[in-house]
Amino acid sequence: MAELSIVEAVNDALHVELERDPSVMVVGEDVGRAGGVFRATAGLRDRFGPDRCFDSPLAEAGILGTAVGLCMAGWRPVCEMQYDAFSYPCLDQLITHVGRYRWRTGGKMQFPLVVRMPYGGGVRAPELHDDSPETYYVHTPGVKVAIPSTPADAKGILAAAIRDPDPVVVLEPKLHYRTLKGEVPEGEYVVPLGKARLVREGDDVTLVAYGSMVPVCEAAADELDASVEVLDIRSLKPLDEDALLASAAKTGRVVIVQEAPRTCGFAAELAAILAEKAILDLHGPVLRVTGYDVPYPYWQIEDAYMPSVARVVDAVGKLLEF
Amino acid sequence: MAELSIVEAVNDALHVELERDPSVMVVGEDVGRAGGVFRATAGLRDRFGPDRCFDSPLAEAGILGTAVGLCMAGWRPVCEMQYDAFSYPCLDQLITHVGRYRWRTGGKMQFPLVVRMPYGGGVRAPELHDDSPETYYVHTPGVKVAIPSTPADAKGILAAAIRDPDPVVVLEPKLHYRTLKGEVPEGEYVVPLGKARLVREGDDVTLVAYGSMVPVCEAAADELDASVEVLDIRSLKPLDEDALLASAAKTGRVVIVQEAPRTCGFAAELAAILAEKAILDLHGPVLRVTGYDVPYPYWQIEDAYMPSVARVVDAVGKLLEF
Amino acid sequence: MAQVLPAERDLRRVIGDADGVGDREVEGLGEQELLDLFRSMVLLRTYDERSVVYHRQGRIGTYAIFWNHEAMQAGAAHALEDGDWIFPSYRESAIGLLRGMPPETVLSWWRGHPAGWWNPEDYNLASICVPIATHVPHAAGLAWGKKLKGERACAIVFFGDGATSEGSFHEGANFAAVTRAPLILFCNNNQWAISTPLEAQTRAETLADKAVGYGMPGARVDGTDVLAVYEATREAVDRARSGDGPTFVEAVTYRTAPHATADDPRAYIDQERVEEEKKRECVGRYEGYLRRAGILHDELAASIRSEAVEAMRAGIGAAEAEPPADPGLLFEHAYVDPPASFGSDLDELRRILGG
Amino acid sequence: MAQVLPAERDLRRVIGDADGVGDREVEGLGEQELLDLFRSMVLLRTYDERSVVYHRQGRIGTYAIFWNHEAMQAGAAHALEDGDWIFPSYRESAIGLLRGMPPETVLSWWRGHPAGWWNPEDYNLASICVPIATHVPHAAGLAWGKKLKGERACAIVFFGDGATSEGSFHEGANFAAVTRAPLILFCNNNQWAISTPLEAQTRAETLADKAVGYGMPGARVDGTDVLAVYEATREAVDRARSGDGPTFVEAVTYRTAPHATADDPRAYIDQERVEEEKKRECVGRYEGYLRRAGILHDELAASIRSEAVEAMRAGIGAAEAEPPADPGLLFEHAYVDPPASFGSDLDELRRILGG
Ligand SMILES: Cc1ncc(C[n+]2csc(CCOP(=O)(O)OP(=O)(O)O)c2C)c(N)n1
Ligand SMILES: Cc1ncc(C[n+]2csc(CCOP(=O)(O)OP(=O)(O)O)c2C)c(N)n1
Ligand SMILES: [Mg+2]
Ligand SMILES: [Mg+2]
Repeated sequence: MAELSIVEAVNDALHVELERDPSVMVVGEDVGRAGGVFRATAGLRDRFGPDRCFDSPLAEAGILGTAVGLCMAGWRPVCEMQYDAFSYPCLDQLITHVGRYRWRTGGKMQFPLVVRMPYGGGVRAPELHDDSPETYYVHTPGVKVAIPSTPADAKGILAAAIRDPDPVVVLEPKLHYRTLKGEVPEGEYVVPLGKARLVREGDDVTLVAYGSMVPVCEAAADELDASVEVLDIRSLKPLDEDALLASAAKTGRVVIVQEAPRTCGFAAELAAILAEKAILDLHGPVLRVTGYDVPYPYWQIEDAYMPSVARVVDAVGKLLEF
Repeated sequence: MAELSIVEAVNDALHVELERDPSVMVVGEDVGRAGGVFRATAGLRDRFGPDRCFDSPLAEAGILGTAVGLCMAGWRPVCEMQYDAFSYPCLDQLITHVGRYRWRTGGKMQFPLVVRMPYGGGVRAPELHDDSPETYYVHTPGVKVAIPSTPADAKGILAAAIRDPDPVVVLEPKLHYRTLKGEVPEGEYVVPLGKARLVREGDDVTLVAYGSMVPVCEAAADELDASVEVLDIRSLKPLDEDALLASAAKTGRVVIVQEAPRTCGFAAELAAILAEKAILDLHGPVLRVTGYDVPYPYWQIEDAYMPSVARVVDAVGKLLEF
Repeated sequence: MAQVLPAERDLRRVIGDADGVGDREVEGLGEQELLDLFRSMVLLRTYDERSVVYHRQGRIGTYAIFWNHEAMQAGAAHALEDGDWIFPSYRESAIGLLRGMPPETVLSWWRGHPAGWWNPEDYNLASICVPIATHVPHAAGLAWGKKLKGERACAIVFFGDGATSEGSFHEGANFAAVTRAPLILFCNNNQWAISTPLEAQTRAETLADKAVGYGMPGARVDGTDVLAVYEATREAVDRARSGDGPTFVEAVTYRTAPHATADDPRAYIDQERVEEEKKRECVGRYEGYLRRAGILHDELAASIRSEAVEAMRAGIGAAEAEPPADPGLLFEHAYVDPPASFGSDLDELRRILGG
Repeated sequence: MAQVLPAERDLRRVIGDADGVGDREVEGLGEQELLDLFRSMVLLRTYDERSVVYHRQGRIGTYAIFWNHEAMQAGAAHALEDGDWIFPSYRESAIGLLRGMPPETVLSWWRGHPAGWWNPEDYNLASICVPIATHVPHAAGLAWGKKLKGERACAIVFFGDGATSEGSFHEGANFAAVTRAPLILFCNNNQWAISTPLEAQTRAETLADKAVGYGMPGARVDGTDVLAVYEATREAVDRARSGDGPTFVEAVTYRTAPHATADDPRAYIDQERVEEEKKRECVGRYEGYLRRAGILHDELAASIRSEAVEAMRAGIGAAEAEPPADPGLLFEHAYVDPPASFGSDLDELRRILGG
């Protein structure tokens, strides 16, 4: 096993999957000649040629719309959106077509495309390089959504997404793209969608998160005196409801951490599931620690926006005292 | 007071507001010559001229993007999206600009625009004429969202939206556009955003809904033996949290009804708020009756998709037995 | 300042007219092909006229009328091989009939019944695109993807004059140009987008002018002249197949019917103009051409018409004989591999519907 | 097939060159104006060069370099009146300096500090647009809105070659054309979109060709020739102001610097070409022109340069002297009339930050 960063793990997955299946191709802005602005696609153009690692025109709706047609021609396009907020122009194609086209053919055609993008804040970037857009994706019927938090999952989940017969959106935590390193299995490696990852076991309280908020929860768990369970959702749709409910049943106290703005974020969905299915297990309220319902701010104050270890610790404290 | 349908009430509000404020203008596809495909804008072009009721090119992102510039020139544009699903091309402008531009000017400029559209299913229409897209809007920072359910609210809320200094998205229940009639005050009439409407009082259980699901809840309440409270949220953002919590405290049992797909729908947000702030008041789980996480279906089976009176009654039954 | 050569502004025509222009012949179209083309037009015309009746009778839902658009659809479709892909908008809902799709499929679509949804691969025909212009990138992607695989197929995408205002049209056209995709961008310029006239949609002198900005050829053709449409499309197909990339074809017609059954155009369209245009409607024009050429006579025309009427009668019968759709279908087609929640949702729904 | 007249393909030039083309004069530009233009270019050049240094020193964040784009920005800005609106992309981040904005504002923007956010009405300058092309419809809307109010103002929107591929560009351009908005669509064609060369972005022979599809005039100009840019923009402004609607201006330059400080172009740009282009960089070319015309001499040039350096020194000082931003700002500017939850969110945040 090699020690890789998240972005290296993504790059590794792409190499392995393009090698394995000649119908996999990468499409996006600057993915070819430059190897991606984060170098997630570095080396692909040299190895697989400019057709299978295609520098597209600057048009996100065009990228995703073209990908729908590529699927119809038998390709499995992996589309890169350069940044989270620059994926918004593709929402129309995603909602009106990507999520519906299979249904529209009476289930006869498959649309095995992947949309992957770096997401999230904390990187000291100008505005619109910092969004956590998962709600827009996870609310959309017909697509699946996954957000890995470790290098190994970044590789395995992307591979699963590429092999999946349905459209999958993968958000990659750019804050940890290069800084978070870990062991990553070499060669083919798949982490199935729909399974949460129990990061650490505990009895008093469960911290639920995904992507860049998992390390925050781990740090909070380190700081806390209590016995803290940390659950990495990692696959938002399909969701591992069993893992969520099992942990809630065990600890009876749940704090959900999400970087996106609060209203209708994925933490709301998780809390709603708990309110419906775990109400008798709960020893206290389900708390959410989230980004605020405001535009992602100027980077000089972005740390105050991002859910911090202190905010998570505070929420757990409240819950334990409840 | 006149007895008007919802679409007539919308039309009335537009007439009154364009008359009152010369900076209000209407922009959209077919709003002028045809008076709108639902005739919501009928008569405006004749009365106020083609500049203040403008037949735009067929380009939703262009409509909303242009509206941002119109605001900067001192106008208050009221943009019509012809149908719910045809608003998706404008999401990019909404998320990247409409919700952020005021923030971006350090709060110096205002963007008092309105986006209004018919929404929802049940109208026996081809696909993409039936969506309930409120999550995409309500999750977006910097905008407000309202969904009236009665003719009077359709008028008063639209008037409030037009007068509001912030951008407001108003979804109008097209299923009841013409069929639901009610008394509507004449002349200037404003229903402030941020206030829920208590439709009927009850003690055993609360049904929470907005828009086209309010009549479903009322019918369910009629059918049920229990004492049912019905709360019409009507303003999703800002939300009247107090009204929600007060009703939950009173009945201890809450069923939330939403037409949109379940995952990350607004019902999830309401349930999450209850799970956080009303946990000690609840006598049972918070139940959601929602559309399914599937593409809105062929209309021959749309009635099976839409939350029905039977499904609401069933949920209440479960809750009362809990 | 960039300008389009005026010589290119004229609409290509093959069929002569009362104004003294003579009939021309189109290379490669023998008597059999000419009659096939007529058969296609009559089938489409019959489909359209019957559908308006069926709608009035409450047997189908809202319907987008394509009367006087048949020449564009038939002319373009005949210029393709069976392996070529067609991307229709709602205006070309019945174009599948020209690929052997039974009328009941299309009628079922307008009836909101799942029997109206087909496998695109069965006819090399994409699903009907309801949102304007969003299928243009699909067609570009398919055409490019086929080319990348070394296949012979090209694609055609149909859209309206209004569609050219959408960003999706622009992005799709540019993608096709950049990838030199074998694509025909076929613009049905019927001069109206619901109630919005062409002059409120664009300031371009012609819609074909838009081709310039993508570096692709643009052609203008009389959209009520099926042979001109055929010829221009075939040239574009040849170009696509020989690796020269996409072509924009602007076919000009006039929408003489309401936008759809729900629309009342009296508020915005000049009815005199409509009556004028109806006189040169495309099926009649072509019928005149064939009769002048001695290819068509009363008896043959009548039998082609009654064949089409018979097909429609059978089609609506078959559509109405479809068993009611099962609510279980709600959960069946969204995913190959659906989330677990679908199972319990369906169980609950069945319990409630059963009760 | 529509085509652009070849005569329109040449780049307009005013400044002569080593290749034997002579200098021209531009009507209406006296010595004072010519020197003002130089001052603007030097200010922008100095801003840019100092910013790259500040970035390396960690005093500002990621920065989008505009070296060799100064002629486009200064030339176009000088063709406007103060009441006209400018819609910049990140590439024109410092264009406000030409409207009296202090350098510390722009530096603060790149420092991610709220002091970098201004009131557009103070300078008739929209906020910096980070997402590509989405500000084109804003500019169209503003220009149209001003016209509707009977005001004199026109607007200019700056975007890159890559931006022409986006649907937003297309929709904005078409809206402007249809409304005959007084707008100049100013395309900075620096031939690269990060690593994507122009020929992978479009098959159009020139970007100005895109104007044809919108029925607006398109002009091509040497983007390193500030006087040509000025002249072409002024013509477009005159046209806008006299009610003739928008103009597309394609100004051609070459991006000799990385896309931004985070970018390493060695992988994709031919460095020899870059060195070649640097030799004709725009500030030097204009300086040569002024010196040949006897308007500029060493002493004046030096004083203009040191003025600019001084402004930057003061600017970075002021930016760094800004007090740290208060987290309370998170909640302050999103709404005129914020939801009640903001209050409790802020209280909680302050409690936690304070602890
Ligand atoms: C994205 C989108 N916006 C709006 C609509 C509503 N709509 C349906 S047809 C139509 C007009 C289309 O005009 P045109 O492109 O000229 O095609 P035609 O109907 O004339 O064939 C509109 C606005 C839609 N279907 N999709
Ligand atoms: C919608 C959107 N997609 C992607 C990006 C990322 N991005 C930033 S600059 C750039 C290239 C822009 O090229 P061009 O339009 O030629 O302008 P230039 O940078 O050369 O001035 C890209 C792709 C973005 N900012 N916005
Ligand atoms: Mg049309
Ligand atoms: Mg560029």
